[in-house]
Amino acid sequence: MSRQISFGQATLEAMQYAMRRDDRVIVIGEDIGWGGSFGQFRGLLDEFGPQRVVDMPISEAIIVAASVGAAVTGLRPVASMSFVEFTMGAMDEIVNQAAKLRFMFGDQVTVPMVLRASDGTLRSSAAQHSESLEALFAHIPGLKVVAPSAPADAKGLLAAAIADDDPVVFLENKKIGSMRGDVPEGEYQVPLGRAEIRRPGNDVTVVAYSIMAIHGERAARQLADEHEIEVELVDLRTLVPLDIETIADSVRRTRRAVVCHEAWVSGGYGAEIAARITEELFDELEAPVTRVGARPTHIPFSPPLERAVVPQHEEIVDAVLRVVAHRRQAV
Amino acid sequence: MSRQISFGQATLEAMQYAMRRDDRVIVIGEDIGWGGSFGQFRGLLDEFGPQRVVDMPISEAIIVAASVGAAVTGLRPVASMSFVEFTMGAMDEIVNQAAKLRFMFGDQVTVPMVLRASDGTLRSSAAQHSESLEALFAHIPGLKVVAPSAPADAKGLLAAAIADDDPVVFLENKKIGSMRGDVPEGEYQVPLGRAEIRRPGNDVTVVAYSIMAIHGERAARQLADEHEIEVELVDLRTLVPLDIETIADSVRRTRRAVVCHEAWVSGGYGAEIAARITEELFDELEAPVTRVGARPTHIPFSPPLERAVVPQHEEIVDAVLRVVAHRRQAV
Amino acid sequence: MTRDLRSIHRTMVRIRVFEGRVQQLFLERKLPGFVHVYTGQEAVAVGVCAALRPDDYITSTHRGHGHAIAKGVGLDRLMAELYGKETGVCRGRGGSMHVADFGLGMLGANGIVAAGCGLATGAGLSALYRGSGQVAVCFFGEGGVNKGMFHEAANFATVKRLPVIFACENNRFAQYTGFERTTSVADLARRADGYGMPGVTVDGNDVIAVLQAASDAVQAARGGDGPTFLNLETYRFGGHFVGDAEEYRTENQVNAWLERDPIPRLEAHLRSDDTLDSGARDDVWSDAALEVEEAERFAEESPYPDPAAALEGILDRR
Amino acid sequence: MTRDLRSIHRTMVRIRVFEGRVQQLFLERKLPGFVHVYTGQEAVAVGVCAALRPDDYITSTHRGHGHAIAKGVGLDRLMAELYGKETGVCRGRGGSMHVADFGLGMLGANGIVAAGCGLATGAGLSALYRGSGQVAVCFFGEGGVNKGMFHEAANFATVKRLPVIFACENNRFAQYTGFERTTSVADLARRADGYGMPGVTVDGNDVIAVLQAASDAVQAARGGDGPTFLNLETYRFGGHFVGDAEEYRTENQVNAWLERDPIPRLEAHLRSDDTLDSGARDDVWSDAALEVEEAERFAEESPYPDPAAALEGILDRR
Ligand SMILES: Cc1ncc(C[n+]2csc(CCOP(=O)(O)OP(=O)(O)O)c2C)c(N)n1
Ligand SMILES: Cc1ncc(C[n+]2csc(CCOP(=O)(O)OP(=O)(O)O)c2C)c(N)n1
Ligand SMILES: [Mg+2]
Ligand SMILES: [Mg+2]
Repeated sequence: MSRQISFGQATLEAMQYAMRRDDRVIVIGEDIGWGGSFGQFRGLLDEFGPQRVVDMPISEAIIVAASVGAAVTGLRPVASMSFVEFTMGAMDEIVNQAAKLRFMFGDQVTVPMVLRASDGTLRSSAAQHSESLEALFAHIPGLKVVAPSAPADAKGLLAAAIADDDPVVFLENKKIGSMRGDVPEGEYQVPLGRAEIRRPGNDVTVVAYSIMAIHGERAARQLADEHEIEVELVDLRTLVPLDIETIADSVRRTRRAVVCHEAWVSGGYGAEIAARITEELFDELEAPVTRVGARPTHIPFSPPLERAVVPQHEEIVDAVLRVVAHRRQAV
Repeated sequence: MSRQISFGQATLEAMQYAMRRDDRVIVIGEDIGWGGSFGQFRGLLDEFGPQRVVDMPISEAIIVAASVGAAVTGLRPVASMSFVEFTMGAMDEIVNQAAKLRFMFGDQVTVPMVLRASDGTLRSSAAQHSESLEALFAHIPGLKVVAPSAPADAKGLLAAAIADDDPVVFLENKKIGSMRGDVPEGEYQVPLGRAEIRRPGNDVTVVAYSIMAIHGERAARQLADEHEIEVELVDLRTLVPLDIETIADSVRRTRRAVVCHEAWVSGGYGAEIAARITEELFDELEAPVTRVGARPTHIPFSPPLERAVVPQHEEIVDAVLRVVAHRRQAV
Repeated sequence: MTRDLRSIHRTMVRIRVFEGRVQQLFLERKLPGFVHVYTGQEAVAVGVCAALRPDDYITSTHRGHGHAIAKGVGLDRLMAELYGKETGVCRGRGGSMHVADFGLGMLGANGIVAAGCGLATGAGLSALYRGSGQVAVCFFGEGGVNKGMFHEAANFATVKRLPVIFACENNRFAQYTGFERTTSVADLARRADGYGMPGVTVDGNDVIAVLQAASDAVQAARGGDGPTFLNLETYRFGGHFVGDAEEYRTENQVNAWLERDPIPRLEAHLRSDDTLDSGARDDVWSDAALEVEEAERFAEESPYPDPAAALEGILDRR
Repeated sequence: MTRDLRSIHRTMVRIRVFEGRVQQLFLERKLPGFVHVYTGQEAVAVGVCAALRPDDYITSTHRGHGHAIAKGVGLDRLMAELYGKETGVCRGRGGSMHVADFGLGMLGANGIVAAGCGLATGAGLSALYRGSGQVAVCFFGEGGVNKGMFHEAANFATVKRLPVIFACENNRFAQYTGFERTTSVADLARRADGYGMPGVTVDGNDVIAVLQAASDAVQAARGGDGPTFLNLETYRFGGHFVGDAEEYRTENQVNAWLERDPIPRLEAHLRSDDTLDSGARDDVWSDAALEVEEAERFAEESPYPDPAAALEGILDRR
């Protein structure tokens, strides 16, 4: 059985199941007792009490450090960082502690914790509340990175992230937070590291995640309707570990790929995906892998500027048309 | 006139000239009064006094924040962060302040500051004192990133960085700090954003920076001697802005490229360079752009493990041999 | 002092009227983004800024309109910024949370809690080095005192005797969380003492008291005696942001604080010593209403930035 | 107590002899990396750990060998770690700066100043939640008190009354910089008071005083009274790291502290009340020398990790 609920509610269900099943799971963050902007923590304080739903001072560094300390001594903390920009104030704890301890202590301990943060633009939130920073986490060994687009995936992936023994950064795009979708009832996991083909197609592979997977569906519909181009849309869901098999299987058929994220193109995780595709399938590609992402400036407040900087489905359509038009030249 | 001096001394000369010429230049960091590990601050306290050579508490966040505050009110601070891992404790100030203020305040102010940090492995310094994090800076709009390999470049680029109106991250590999090279006397700048061809060749382009440019020279000699392969070695020197013209001009001739850094391959800046080359020159490439970098784990202490994780010239040689062996297949 | 107080009154009223209109405009969906208004806390920004020279610096927070107005930013360019228009103080790039005017020493509202403490400390370092005699004030909420940045700034400013003033607006709440639930000392002056920094608790709804305390702090800072921590007790009359359901506080508490509204208190004082009769008082309010109306018209009529200029000044960098 | 003191003495001597040998081995280039020894500060680690249960937690710093030994880590596996051998406590992955033994509650030496304050706070949160009665001690240098992490940890631990002990080893220097040049209060107990946390200044070279103060702090923490800050005044006899030229301090200062060497002080005490005659004393030293010799042999003879295992446990992750 499934019903339509929002992304935020879907993650709330994952939290409830995890906390009921396993009393090592605690949640820690600022103002979480009040339920969270997308209802993602609603009712947890009442059900589980202040020992397990720890309302924190405005102290991002200790939110992460305390989570690490709790994780290495038997708990499974879920740390809420609200806006992803605020994780920068805990980057030392994320990079130098959470991600490293398992390795530098020779595998004698794991750090089972989840770091939840919302990213992306939403109605002119401006430069300090709009950005997408997954590339900064994805580069660091020891961190897994998840960025779902569908409520059902969000529920299952959050469950898997909480059950995982390594630190997982769980990114929730603000535009998706209140979007609704079909979500199964009951407890389930969606395994980390597996992409999902949202729409089959033979002309071009669009690799996307988070909000761009949603823009990608719209772009795919438009390309089918107006240009008779059949997009195969791969929703990555997990960025690290990267499901290169699913991507490569698709591109091997379509011979063309467009990689999309809301983060800046330059130095973004799309560069990694593009480089991997090219390394694996160079001889089979008909066109260069093309990237869609934000232009290289901080997200402006003014609506027309925000729109000019942040990609939506139109940019995907344009990129697909360019890629499809390309015929590889003889050397 | 030039003479042989070390990388550290070369940067010291740049500091001396800048501070003598422009009293807005100050330097701020932990223990800098004592001269720095590579002599890069030696004598500055005596010459310029404690007002301009500000010894700091162990407080990386305020080192950067105070530099930003000083930069927007008329000074040109050079902030020393010693090991690049410690910049993680100031990432909020780097990403959310230094890099953003110019944009989010509508260009009414610039943030002329330099952030110096040493990175890379040196004799088993282990996971918290060995890593290379340039990818985290290179992704952020508004930051320029410099990583020279030659003492002469270090001197000229540091001068240019100090004179620049935007924040510049200046990365100094620990293995290079005490290496010597020919350095011109007197004051000069090497412009930001220009790569240098260290060695001309027609068979394959090796793009590298920092210590990997040095390993690249050795690899190039070995490839010439043992395999009659002529490498064109491009030393990037500046990562952002990226000198894609020089890279593309070279690869257009060689049709093959290997991109090298000491940082982890996955999600590293090499992915961006590889993606850019492929985007620009897809039809002209004979082989996929190949990346050399650290394997995906934190740098281990034990010498044989450290060697297994961190690339040196042998890894470049292997990559070049693979790339040169590749002949593009017809689609 | 009399002239000062009349000008202080005028500025407080202008903030009150401006913020009231901003709240309305936001609810009418005329303003993009989200908006945190300053209503109820006017005595803090205005009292502190009245103690400053024009070339002194301030840094501000997500709740920054009041600080900007108190430092002299015009309502028209401020309102235009909130609209995201090219004529705004930040040319529409910043919006409500990032209003700034460096020409007036207003170093910006900032969306990162306590970030301004660090920037002001740097501005103080710069002023001391340049021998300019300027001081730098950081306004920040009591929620900011638990952030590492506050700590590193407070220690460094104190050890180097920088001309910095830590103006903590203790309005009891950080978002929906009461101060005492997250902060290990009830008296923030005690926190200041941990740095060897003088900590002064002030009735932040009494603008004369604020002005007095700020003047002392400014004098100390300019005189080389280093920073002061001002624990300015106040209250925000509205929610955390416009639209907040305010479940975390009681009507009783709000009403008790409404009785301590800083503007009627100042007006009572000015009336009692005949500085401001009720006609003059009414003029101040109606002038402010007119000025806000004009600011709104200015903002409405101003153009949006040209999307083609989104990368202006940056394309050459990559 | 008598038995305690003899065991305390033995542990202090073992640290002293171990560190002396480590210093020697480093200078002979037998140890990779860089090494920070604990010589002179033994009373702190040993006195504090003597107040703990085996299942209590500690976190440590770049100068962590002494803490590890005091918490029960064997010299052989510790030495093997410093050699980078597979038999080391971290299988050679960590080295001197990252020795850890989670089975003994030793949550790791850490190369990031003050990081341990955060980890111990998390361990305290965990212990309190689990109702295990464990306490968590963070050892950190006085240089760490100016780091934002210390602040956020101190406030949070105090407001939640976590069973955490902030054991500040005030050895006067952070690298080459004297404490007073970077820290705005001379008395760190005052800094602690800024959090509402009891701050106790202790002669850190008097192991009996350390044990007493630590026992009080442990009792408070276990009893639900929250954290204590211990300001443990001590001195490092050597440089910051082995090889440091030590230009930043005078021979006089060093000599004055050498006179307060915690080991002879304890020995004088034990002799005075007949707990330890000079023969027994000599046995302790020669046993320690033997043990260190054996640890060295163990380390020398142990294999390096297999380079093929460099990615063990990670390959499946990407
Ligand atoms: C570093 C950081 N963490 C969290 C937030 C989210 N946030 C925005 S305002 C706020 C509360 C601030 O409270 P306070 O400092 O007391 O200021 P007030 O809103 O009361 O003026 C929080 C937590 C933020 N902006 N920055
Ligand atoms: C975050 C961070 N900044 C800087 C350093 C470099 N560093 C290593 S040890 C040290 C001094 C530490 O002094 P203290 O905390 O007093 O410990 P002690 O060496 O005296 O035991 C510094 C600055 C570091 N390791 N971590
Ligand atoms: Mg507040
Ligand atoms: Mg010390």
